[in-house]
Amino acid sequence: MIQALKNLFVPNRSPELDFRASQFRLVWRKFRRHRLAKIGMVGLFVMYILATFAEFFVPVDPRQRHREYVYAPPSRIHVVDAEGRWHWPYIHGRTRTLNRETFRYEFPENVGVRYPIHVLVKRTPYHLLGLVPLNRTLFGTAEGAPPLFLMGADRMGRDLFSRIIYGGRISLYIGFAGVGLSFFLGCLLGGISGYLRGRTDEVIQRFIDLLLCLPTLPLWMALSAAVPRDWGVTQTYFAITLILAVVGWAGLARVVRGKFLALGQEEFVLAARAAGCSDARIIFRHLFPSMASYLIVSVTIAIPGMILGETGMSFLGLGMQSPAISWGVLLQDAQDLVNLAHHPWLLWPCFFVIAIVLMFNFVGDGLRDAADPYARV
Amino acid sequence: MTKLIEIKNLRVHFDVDEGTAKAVDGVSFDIGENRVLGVIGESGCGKSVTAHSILRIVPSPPARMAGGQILFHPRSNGGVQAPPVDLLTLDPKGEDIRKIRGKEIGMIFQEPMTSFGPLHTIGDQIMETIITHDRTSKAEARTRTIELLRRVGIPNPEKRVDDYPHKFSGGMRQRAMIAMALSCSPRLLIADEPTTAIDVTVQAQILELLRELKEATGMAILLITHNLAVVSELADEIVVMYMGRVMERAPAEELFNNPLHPYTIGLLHSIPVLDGPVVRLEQIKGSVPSPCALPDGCVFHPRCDKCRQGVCDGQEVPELKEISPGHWVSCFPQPGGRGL
Amino acid sequence: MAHYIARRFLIMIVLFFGISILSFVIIQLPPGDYVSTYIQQLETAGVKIDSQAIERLKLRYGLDQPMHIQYVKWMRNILLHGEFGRSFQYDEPVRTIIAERLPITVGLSLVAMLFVWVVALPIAIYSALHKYSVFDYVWTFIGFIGMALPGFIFAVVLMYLVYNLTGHAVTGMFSYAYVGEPWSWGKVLDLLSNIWLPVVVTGTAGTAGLIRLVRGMLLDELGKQYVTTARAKGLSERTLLWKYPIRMAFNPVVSNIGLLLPALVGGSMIVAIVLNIRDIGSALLGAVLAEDMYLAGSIILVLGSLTLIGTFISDLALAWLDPRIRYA
Amino acid sequence: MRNTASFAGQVLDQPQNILEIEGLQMFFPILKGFLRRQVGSIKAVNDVDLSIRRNEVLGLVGESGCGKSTLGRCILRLYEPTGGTIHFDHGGERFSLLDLKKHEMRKMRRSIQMIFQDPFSSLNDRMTVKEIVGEPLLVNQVASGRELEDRVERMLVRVGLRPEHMRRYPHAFSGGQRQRIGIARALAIHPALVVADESVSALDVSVQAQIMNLLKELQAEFQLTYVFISHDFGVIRYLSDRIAVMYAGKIVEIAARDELLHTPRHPYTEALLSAVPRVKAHQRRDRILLKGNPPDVSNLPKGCAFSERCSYAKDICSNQVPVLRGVGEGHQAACHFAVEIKLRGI
Repeated sequence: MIQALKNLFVPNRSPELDFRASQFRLVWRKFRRHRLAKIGMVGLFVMYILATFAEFFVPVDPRQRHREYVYAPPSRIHVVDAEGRWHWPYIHGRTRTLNRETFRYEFPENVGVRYPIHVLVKRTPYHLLGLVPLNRTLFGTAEGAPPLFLMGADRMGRDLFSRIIYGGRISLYIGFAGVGLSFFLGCLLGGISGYLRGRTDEVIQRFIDLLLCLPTLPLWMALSAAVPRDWGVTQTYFAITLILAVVGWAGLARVVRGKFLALGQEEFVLAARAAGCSDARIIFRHLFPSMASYLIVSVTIAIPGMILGETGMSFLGLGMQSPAISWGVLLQDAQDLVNLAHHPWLLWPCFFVIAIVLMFNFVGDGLRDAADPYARV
Repeated sequence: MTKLIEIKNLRVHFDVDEGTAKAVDGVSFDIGENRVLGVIGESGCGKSVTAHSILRIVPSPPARMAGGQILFHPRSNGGVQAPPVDLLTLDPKGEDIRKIRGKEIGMIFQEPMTSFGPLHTIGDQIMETIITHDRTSKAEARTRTIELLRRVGIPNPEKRVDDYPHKFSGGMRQRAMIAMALSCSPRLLIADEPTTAIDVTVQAQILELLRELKEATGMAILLITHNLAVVSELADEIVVMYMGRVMERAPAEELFNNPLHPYTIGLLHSIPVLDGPVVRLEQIKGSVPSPCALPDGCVFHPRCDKCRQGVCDGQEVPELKEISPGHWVSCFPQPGGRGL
Repeated sequence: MAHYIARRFLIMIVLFFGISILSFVIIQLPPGDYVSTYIQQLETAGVKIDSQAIERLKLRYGLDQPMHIQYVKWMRNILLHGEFGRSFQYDEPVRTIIAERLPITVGLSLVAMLFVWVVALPIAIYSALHKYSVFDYVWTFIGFIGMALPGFIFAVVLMYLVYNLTGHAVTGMFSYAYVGEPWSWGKVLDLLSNIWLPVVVTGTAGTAGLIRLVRGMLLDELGKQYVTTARAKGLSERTLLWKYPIRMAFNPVVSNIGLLLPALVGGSMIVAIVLNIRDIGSALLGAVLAEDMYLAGSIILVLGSLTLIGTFISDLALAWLDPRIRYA
Repeated sequence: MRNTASFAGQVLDQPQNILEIEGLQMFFPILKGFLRRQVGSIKAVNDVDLSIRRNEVLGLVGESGCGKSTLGRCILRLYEPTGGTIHFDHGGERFSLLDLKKHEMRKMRRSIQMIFQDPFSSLNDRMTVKEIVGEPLLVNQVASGRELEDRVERMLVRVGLRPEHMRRYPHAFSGGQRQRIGIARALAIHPALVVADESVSALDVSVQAQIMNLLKELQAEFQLTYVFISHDFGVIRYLSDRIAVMYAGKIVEIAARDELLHTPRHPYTEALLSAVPRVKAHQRRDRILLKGNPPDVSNLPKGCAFSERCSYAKDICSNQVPVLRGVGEGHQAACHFAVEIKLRGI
């Protein structure tokens, strides 16, 4: 039992370190032994594929309203009919009816007709990523048949599953964009701070202190006030990215600075200087490569923070706004407790947010362990 | 000569990812009362692990006491000699071994800078030993601590006793460390590389202090070091270790005048000394093997210039044999050699 | 020691001015100045305002003067008179709103901090001492989830679960029956039955983080030479563990306050919004949505200053705990 | 003045200084108080005059914190000294190293190289051996491509490694092998002067001997000048032609090897020699035991830095700083009584 648990967390080390294996290969080899990290990596890969090629994967158009399916619970997928005969997975149509006792709508199935779930089903032609013309999606019911609500429908009768997959486009990529920007700022300012030292360092340090001692969320909230409400989706997206990055670079800058200071004392850096290397070469050939693994770890850990930032801000109505689709926007529907109690499937976006953050953390943890392949434990 | 401690065929193995590292693989020696035994060897030869095994402070896992005995002879009680205790059978967290640690056997470590916890005063950390073992009052323990500090040569001990470790220099801390190890008048002092991390002039002070204390208290010392010269300053008898095994053991004078094992000879020749003509150092070829993949036969044979194929690299491990009284060597006899 | 405190204090003052500038920038961020927004607000509400009143308002806020004068004016009012400006949304002085709501946020954060310590420390210590035990793995895993769980989602899920299982709707600080009532045992009990959820939710991420931090730190310390030294002295495991490594592991706990506090405050705010607690977070949210910027900026200023004070206190505590700092 | 014989035995006809250091100071500021004002300085190197002759090995010996490593690093301008001059003879031309601009200094580094102490931290783990050893050649535009590879290969073979080691990463090597890589890096570019900072201290005895022998061979072969820094008198004696003893940031004595060892003129040298443990079992010597510790270089006593620990000290010693002066042929000592007192050598 303990061994099994241990295998989940502790990367077992290989006895033979290939003499000619580069840093990257050693890290990768060690990383692969961290099972949770591997699971996380695969999970993230799948999620990003789903979100990137959302058009192909969603069974229903996420913006299409189905008035007759407002707040419809998830479709039940059958494989056995009432007579006990096996079929290709299918669903039934449903009729929205008001229950006269509870005064709530119910969706009894019309058992008569079976609507099979097709693979590579025909759709109105669309362009994948705006480039590749296609007219089929991976799965779904045929056109004209009742739509497949894998995770239920929202208050306008839109398919929640499709919306979640679409929402990933904003929610998953905003992390990258935000981190990319704050990574740049962090490396730049942290690097300057750590390499120049002295007064410059002191000033940048105080500035970092300032950003770190302010509660992030209120700062996000306040800054988002500057984003005009009438901006379009793209504009808001970039504004939010900017806000996340402006607040988020400080932590990374601190890491970079610390590494610069520590590595600056290492003999191999002195050796490089003694060899006649220029500052630029020392920074880019020696210092940054040496901290690359730590930077990657920091970034991996920072991305979920950014994702949560967007989700949280949109959830509060300060970030992305409908009609944009992001997980935070979807979660706005889950704010009302009574509503939620009656339509618990509205919590599905929560599941995705948590899963993504968890997977990033696993990967980050795996990378952290693998980051230093020479660590003598 | 009454024996104080006997180590018999000690084996300590470490289970690491690369396999089993035989850090100590069949080590035997003993220390008599009021004797100084020096153990020398290069890094990774198992000398520290041996010393730590005596007090059972080798972290386990990954270490595993794979065999052997460490017999400790208790003080004779009114002429009645109690039977020896095998320290290896004691629970490393139990009360029996704790009564021996610090009380019967004191220990000083290599790193004077990290041997004291940073959050408590030096005095507090020394008194703690006295209170634990001798159940004295705090005031008495304090008086004794000040006395100890004075004895190890710390100026102004009444004031320094309340200082925190970071106020002490390296040499001072090593003195305080010695005071701590001696606080309950142990019969054996284990000194694990006591002077490695300190400067030569201070090292000389510490060695002198150890010699004085040994003569004054009559305790035995197990001196572990990689520095042949340091060991020659103090030791009556010397054990040379290599890759977890004893290569040679002899009285100090004998070892330096008549070294027999090729490893000992190599070591002696590779040290640049201050006296004599400056001649090219004879070096031992190659480097230390991985402790997880020890060579068959004599562990030293791949680096030995006297190695004979078919003998030294076979399956058989050379035994530690007594060549002349008190002089033990573990090496296959050379044909026509000097009695090996 | 005096130098250390003085330096820390000085840094605190410098940071305070940094925060005040930042807050002022935030106030200025939205397009249009305070008065025009105010007028617009009034006009939408159907109130006509004469130009004289407008001038008066402009004069009062120094809107005709350059930015830095406006800033100095604003700061002087805050520092000398405790006047933060006026919230047009509530039509009250900002000070009143903050005074009413800040205690809830501060109280919630402090209780959450207590919760974090009480839960995290024992678990972390036990985990570190029993490395690679089932307990350790289970908590490592729970810690992972705890860190991945965003507060507002946790709050929503927990609220839903509690409602589903017990039918009790945990919203607000008190049940309807007690709102506006004087304090009584019943009210205290009711408060407790409502407050646990925000505390747990706010504290969870911090708890998970702290477990990780303390466990790591303690494992480091356990490998240190002085632990072996203490063992070689013959101390019992329990004595030596408490006296040396565990005591050392409290240092990061204390120095972490400076980072934990902002996280808790931020966390408690969003949780409070979800749970419909009238704390400073909901005020900030309302202010930001309504572009009531004097209120928003002031809240940022106050929250920032509070965490500064928290950090300063943690610096003092660290000096008290660690002689290396005390006598540096 | 006759030059001392180098190890290879040849006597140089023309004594020529390759490096001349005058009045070198390296003070590190101590910042204190809440404004981080400079309240004092760590006088790591304090007014050092030193000449190094071409093709000699100058041993720099002293205890930790005496400034020997700092001095070594100042020569390469890894630290920017706060005072003094360093003149370097390069192809018959004299350059004032500390006045050179950054890019000019970079060119000079072809001729001055360094071998470091720690075989682990001195090699960049992220680079192959070829990249490490080839870096000085590459950045100084001495060689590239095929030629660089050839030179690296030759150098590796020379220091006792194999050509195929070139594509490996440092983690594949033991401490001794890593030190060989470090030596290859320093010598690949054929410098004239090599500063070796405690280059054998971190190694085990058996490996230490291998590396010391290698350094000696290379010196003869490449006509190198070494500044060899160590705390170990045995190592220093084995490698050096001349020895300089440092104490509290100053050179207290300098002389040819045997001269210094047999007839020391500074009480500190005497004490240091006497403190070195010797392999002669139980041979009791009247060892000179110094009191106390080396002084705090940020808070030096008024007179001679050694006066508080010196058994020969008189009043003048605690009032007046002794200067380094000639006390014999090629022998200098910084002691007021260098001539009067009779000191014991080895």
